[in-house]
Amino acid sequence: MNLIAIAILAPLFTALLILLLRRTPALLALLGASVACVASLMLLANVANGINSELLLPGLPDMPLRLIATPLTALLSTLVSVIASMVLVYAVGYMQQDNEKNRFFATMLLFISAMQTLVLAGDWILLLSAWELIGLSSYLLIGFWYRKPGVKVAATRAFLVTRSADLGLYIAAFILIASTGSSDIASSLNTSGGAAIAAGLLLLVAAMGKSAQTPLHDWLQQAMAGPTPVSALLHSATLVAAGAILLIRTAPMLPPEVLLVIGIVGGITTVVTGLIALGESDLKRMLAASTSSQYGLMLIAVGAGVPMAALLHLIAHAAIKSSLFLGAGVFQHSRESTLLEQLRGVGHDRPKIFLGFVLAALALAGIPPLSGFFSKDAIIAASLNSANIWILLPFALAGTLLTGGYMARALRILWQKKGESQPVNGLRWMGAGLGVLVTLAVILAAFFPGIESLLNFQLSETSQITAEILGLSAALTGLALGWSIPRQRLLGPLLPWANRGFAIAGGFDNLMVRPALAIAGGCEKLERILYAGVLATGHLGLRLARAARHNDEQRIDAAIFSFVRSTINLGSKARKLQSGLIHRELAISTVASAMILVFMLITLLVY
Amino acid sequence: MSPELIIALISGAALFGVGIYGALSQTNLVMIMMGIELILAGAMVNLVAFWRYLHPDVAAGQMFVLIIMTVMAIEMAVGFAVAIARFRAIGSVEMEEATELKG
Amino acid sequence: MERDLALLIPEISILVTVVLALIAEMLRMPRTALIITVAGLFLATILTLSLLGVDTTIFGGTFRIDMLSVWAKLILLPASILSLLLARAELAGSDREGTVYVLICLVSLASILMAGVGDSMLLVLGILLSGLASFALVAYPRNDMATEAAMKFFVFASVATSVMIFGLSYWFGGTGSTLLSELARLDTSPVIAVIGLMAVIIGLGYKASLVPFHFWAPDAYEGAPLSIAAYLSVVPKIGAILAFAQVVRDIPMVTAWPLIIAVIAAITMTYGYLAALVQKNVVRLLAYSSVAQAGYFMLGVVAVGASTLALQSLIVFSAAYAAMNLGAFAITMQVGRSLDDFHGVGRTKPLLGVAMVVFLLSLTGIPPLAGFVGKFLLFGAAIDAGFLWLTVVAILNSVLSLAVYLRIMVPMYQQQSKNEINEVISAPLIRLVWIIALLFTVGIGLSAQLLLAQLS
Amino acid sequence: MTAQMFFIGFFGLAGVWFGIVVFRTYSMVRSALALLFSQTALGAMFLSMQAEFLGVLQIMMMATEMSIMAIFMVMFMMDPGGLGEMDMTHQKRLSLGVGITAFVSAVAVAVFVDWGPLATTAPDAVQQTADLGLELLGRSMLIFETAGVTILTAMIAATAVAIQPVKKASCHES
Amino acid sequence: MYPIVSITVFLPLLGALLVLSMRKAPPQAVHAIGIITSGFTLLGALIMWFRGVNETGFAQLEQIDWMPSIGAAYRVGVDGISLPLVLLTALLFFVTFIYSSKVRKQSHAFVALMLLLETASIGAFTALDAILFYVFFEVSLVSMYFMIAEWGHEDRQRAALMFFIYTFLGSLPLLLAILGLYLGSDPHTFDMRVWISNPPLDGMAATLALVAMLITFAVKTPVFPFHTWLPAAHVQAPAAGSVILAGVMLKFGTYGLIRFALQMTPDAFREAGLVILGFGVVAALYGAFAALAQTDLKRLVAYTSINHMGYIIVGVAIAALASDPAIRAIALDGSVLQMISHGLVTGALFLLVGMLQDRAHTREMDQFGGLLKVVPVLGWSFVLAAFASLGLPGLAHFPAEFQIFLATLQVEPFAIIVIIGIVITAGLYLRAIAQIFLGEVGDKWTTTTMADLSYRELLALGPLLAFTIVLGVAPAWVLDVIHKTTSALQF
Repeated sequence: MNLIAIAILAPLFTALLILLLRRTPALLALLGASVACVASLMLLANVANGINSELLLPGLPDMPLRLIATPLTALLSTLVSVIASMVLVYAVGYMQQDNEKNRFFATMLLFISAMQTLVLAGDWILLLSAWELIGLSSYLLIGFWYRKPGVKVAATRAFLVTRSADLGLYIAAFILIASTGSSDIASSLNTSGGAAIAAGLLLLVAAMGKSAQTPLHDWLQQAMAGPTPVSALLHSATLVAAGAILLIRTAPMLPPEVLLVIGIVGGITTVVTGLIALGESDLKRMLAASTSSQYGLMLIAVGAGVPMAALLHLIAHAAIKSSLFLGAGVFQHSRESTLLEQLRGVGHDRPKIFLGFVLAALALAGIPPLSGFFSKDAIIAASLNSANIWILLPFALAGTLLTGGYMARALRILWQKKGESQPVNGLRWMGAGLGVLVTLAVILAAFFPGIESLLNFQLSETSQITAEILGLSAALTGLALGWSIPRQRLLGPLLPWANRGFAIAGGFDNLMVRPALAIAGGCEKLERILYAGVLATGHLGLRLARAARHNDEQRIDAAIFSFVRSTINLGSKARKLQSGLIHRELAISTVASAMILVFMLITLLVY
Repeated sequence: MSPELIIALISGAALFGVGIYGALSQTNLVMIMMGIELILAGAMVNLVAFWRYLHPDVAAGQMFVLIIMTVMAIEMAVGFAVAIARFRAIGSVEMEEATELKG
Repeated sequence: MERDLALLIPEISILVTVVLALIAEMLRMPRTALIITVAGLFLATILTLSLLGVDTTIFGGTFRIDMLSVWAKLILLPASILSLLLARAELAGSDREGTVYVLICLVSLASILMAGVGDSMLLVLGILLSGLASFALVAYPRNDMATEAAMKFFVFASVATSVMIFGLSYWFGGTGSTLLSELARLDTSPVIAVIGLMAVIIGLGYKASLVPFHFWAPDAYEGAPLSIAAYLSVVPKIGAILAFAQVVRDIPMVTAWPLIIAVIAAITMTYGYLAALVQKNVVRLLAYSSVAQAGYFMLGVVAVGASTLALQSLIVFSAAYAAMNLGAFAITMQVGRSLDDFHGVGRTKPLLGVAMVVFLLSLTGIPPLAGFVGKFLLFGAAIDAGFLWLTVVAILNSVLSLAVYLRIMVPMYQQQSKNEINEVISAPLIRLVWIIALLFTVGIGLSAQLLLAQLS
Repeated sequence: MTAQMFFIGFFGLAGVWFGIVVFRTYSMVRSALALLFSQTALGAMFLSMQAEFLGVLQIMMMATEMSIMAIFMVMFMMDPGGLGEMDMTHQKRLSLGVGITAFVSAVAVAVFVDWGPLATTAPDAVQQTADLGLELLGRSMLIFETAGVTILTAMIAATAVAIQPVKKASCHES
Repeated sequence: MYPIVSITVFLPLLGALLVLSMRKAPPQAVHAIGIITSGFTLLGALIMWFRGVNETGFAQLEQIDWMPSIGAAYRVGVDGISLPLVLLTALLFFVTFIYSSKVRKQSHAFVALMLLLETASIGAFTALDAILFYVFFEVSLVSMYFMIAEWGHEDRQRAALMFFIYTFLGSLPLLLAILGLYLGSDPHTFDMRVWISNPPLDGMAATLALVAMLITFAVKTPVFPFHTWLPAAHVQAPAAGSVILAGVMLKFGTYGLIRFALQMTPDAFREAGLVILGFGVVAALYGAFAALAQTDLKRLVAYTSINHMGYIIVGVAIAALASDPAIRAIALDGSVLQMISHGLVTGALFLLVGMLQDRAHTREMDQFGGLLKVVPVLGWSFVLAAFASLGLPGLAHFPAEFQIFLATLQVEPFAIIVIIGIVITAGLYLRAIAQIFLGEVGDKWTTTTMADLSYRELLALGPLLAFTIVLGVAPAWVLDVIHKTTSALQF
């Protein structure tokens, strides 16, 4: 039995099992997730020993579906499954009170298996499918509490934005398939020229959608409407990661122009969303914004031509961000809110959790020896070495700075002042999940060399030191600023704008929804006109029908009447001819036959 | 090209014209029938002339005339019958009064 | 001579039937008269079967025994039988009922004579004969409307006939013969040919109720008993149309007769349906529809000589038309003359409703019913003969016709039934008739081959 | 200008003239008589065209026919004498136009069509009748028979129409 | 080798006659007959499926002389294009019968009519003789007219009339085209195989015939601007009628487009390819946007049908324009598969709308709210169907549309804009879901108790949804059949 299949199917089947049995969902979910986890770990082991495996499935004619286990994919799949299982462990506690656990865990598992498919996909069709499926499952998860106000909007928004961006992936896939004649990703990586540029840009669009890059970033914050574990999963290893993963996987084929664009997009995002995070007054929304910002950093790395740096940061960030969210989740339970105002001093009530939170926060900010430091540092180094250093480096540093800023601010608010919290049940499960993830967040850096060797890739040592210095100083300044100075002063005039999420041109609404609706309205109008025009007759009939609804016969006559409105007059004219006065009719006949005769004689002459 | 044929045909044509006029202009069934008689008479004249001056050896011409005479008689008879029925029904055979059926 | 008479067996047997029926009528035995006529016509039909495949002329070309005339017998005689039954159902018990049967037989005789006409004199007599009997049939109730109808019919008919005779006289002048087969000579003097053709168009046009010679038809149908209207709309009409085919066959092409007939056909179809569109009275509606159908027939006439399909199509459509038109009229007899009578009939009498729908759809030309096959062949023939435009006109008219027939169809399936079906007239015979008609309408549609195999 | 031509012309003219008279009098009886004369004139015309048999037949038949008609008038028509001088015509102008057009076109045909060579001599009366008889009983037998049937039909039809309906009435309409 | 095709075609007819013959039978019995008959028909279709198709031309031919003297015969058979459609038709009718087994109003007539309709539909897909095809085509028209006129909703009479007149008008040009092809073929024949193997017409004649056929099929499909009958008909039609109308009868249009227009006048079609493509694109986008503007759920679904059928038109046009047979095959595969998936998905959607209407007696979306809580099964089924309809991978529409778009991009890159449609549909379906099923339960529904799906409804719905998933996850089993034919087509 193929490990790839297990990694994907285990969660899926357990999901179905849950739906069928409708009991002990948590247990089953953990089981499925752990099986998947084991499977992907074994995959990793295999590829580490240089055994790449591939799985071919019948797909479209001449375009089989393929799943591949290469170092990269295996690594990512491991990441996904590990994080996911931890989040699930946490969720067991978190969802204890909820009475729709079945649905929750089933969807979570669906989500996981979709993500596994995405990372393991070896051809465009499968990738695309998985890509859309995680969209679906995130839609279902964000909309989990579908009866709460605002939830449906958030879910719809999340799906729509990503779907619209997905068009990029669709078309890119078409272009690549068309240019290489095969749907295999590996073989399409050596496309070049115009096709590569077009495809690259389109891929970027898709990635922007999923990874919530400016200007498509605002859905992510709204996505906080879902349960916390969902957010944790979304932001760390799955939905949002997909964008970055896509770019990392296709990096080899991306021409420099595209790389530059990617870098700039990433840069802008990291700054903009960083500012948003700084201005946020809601913990989870802040974390969400920070996610966008971090992925912005990864895009910078990709843009700098060092996708591996991005990968490292992705891994690190996965662990860090999930632990942050999980912590936030606990706080939320203990204060029944995620508003920073409400959460003041919650750290005192939950010291252990808070410790974990702090560690994760520092890791994110990039404080040695935590994992974040090394990954960030790799990114900065990459931007230093890149050709477009003067574009990328400032962005990278600004991003780091901001990260420090908002994390520090959050920590301060969470620690200051005492307040009273209520007991949280299921804390043990939550603590377990959180603990593991925090540990990961802390020690993950130790694995980086292993990963590098696995992917036989060497981060350039050049300007290592400069990078470290720059990064560290940026982070520290950020922390200092964030801790000491309140956001009003920091942001100044930017604040209200930041709170509005820098909705560029009103963001998604103005860019897509309104135009679409406008066109739709137009079509509807046209529809009316068509009814009036193409079936003016029909409508007349309808009106006449209404006039005479009491009498079916008249009504039908009216419909008919309308159908032949124009001809009917002729009809009555013809009727008038039928005067009933035989002599007149005779006369008509005679005259007509005279005309016929003349006509015939004429044709005769013509003949 | 001797004129006899032409003369005969012309008189036939004249009868035809008169007959048509009568059939169209008369309001009374019987008068219309007279017009019809005249049309038929015109046909007979034509036929006789054709027979005499073009195909004297074709007896079919005379035959046709014979047939037409029959037709005349028959038309008369049936015409009168209809007239009687009509007369019984409404007491007149005026065309102008036959306007119940129309449209 | 013996051979000729032998080939005339069907006609002769009809004649005998007439005489016998007449005697029965004089003895005041209408039922016997009915039985005799039905039996006689049936016998005649059977006898006709022996003529299948014969293609000859008798009495020196006076009368043609060919595919057209033989099939005319095979179609018209059964149609007449059905009409007899209808007449029985409607007129049973009225005085001198037997005469009706006799006259019907005579009209049928005249019609089949027309369908095989080979001589202008015979043409004249055929038209006259069918006309005479028809007047009597129309006038039969002898009430106000009936006599008016008869009178108009008479005037129109006799004027048309006389004018035709006058025109035909020129053909004699031109060819020195009354035989149609001699017309070929006229290609040197087309004017005469044209005049004669005009005469024929008038004479047969009135019989087939082509526009502009159709005026009598609606009035006559409305004034006459329904069964008679049904009969007149089928048998003499088909006879006249087939006579048309027989005549134009021999007319030299110099006269470009197909064109003029095509024009008339187009006008007829359109006018007929337009006028039908505004009728409130089902009988008049059907009358106009039969006018329009005559236009469709003309598609086949136009193609005579030009397309192999022409005769086939004419015959198939004749059969189809006979079946569906009789059926429609029969149901009208049972339901009533006004559109309102049809309200909700489809609900109260499902089978009857289905039958009516089938007839109307068949008249519209919707497959797989008889009307479709017929029209389809007609269209094919017309296109084959190079009259695409005519076919297009015809098809557009089918749309119009749909509107016309829907005016009957739709109310049939509406909620409230305005008034119950009038059971005054004895239903069983009528039902029998429309069931037979239904069988034929569907049967011809599905197994047209049985016909076509004979025809090709 | 042969005598024959003269007679033809004369009788033709007479026939046409009386034909016109038919529609110019207000009295039906007079019209009937006028028609009678016209038909007789035609008979004479036939005779002058050496169609003896037809001529005689024409005269005889028409005489009887017209007298029947006259009697019929007297029986049924209101004001057969036309004393009321009431006009019994309509759409006169149109009818006139049509009639004249018909006449003119027919004349045009008569004149402009090339009828080919004329036969000078006709077979004598006996010959004619013989031919006619042969024609009747030979080729045209069917036609002849049909004519007979037609007459029979006419009788049936006429009686059927003209007879007084028995007042147990037909069930149709009512 | 018994004639399974003919049996499958005429089995329903027999059932109809049986129903009509037993007028006294109670409704339950009648419906039982309907279900059983259609069940056996489905079985027949399955047997046909397993007998499969040939590499080239048509398989499972059955022929009886009908009108040999004019070259018309009873010819039936299937190829990779028609076989899946037959299966779809049989399946849809089966579930429709199950669903509408509650109909009590004149159940005899209803069942008989449905069975007649089934014969007509299967017949139209299997007919290999032009006249036969036309016959079935028209019969389906008539029976659908009565279906709507008798069992429809408020304004049914008019809608039925609209439908009938419109499509009847539309079908007449086809008659002309058939006549043209017939007279063009030598010797004269109505055998569609002959017409396909060597197209009888060329030049102007072919173009005229093509135009005629295009009119017919454009009305039937329907393509903007000939589509206006569709919403009216759908809104008024009973649920069963809508399912058949959308699931089966719309396919006549696209099937005819391939079978007649594309295969019988290929050159003319290729010349007109761009125009047709344009129509397709417009139809697809227009349908999507028009649907977005609807508030009536049923209208919404109806308009999305226009959108999906538009994709099919695009696919066929692309197939005609493509020079590379491989791409042509892809496009046609996509188009045919799209027909199938549209049948399944839209069928399911209309059933769901019907069920919803049975419960709520309204179709206005803003009247609902939070129903997911009230009727979870119905709700989740709708969500599934909706996501299938918006082309989510793993569900029926994805592989089809994927192939169509893929081919489109390679042949006429500009036409790829139709892909916007999938976003629009996504938007409108999500909005529909949000309005109807998410959010707080509308107080109107908290008071009135709304029952969740009954077994009958589940039985009707289950197969469709199951196939929707199967087709999405593993399209191969259908595509192989289709591909066998499409890859062999050369014109």
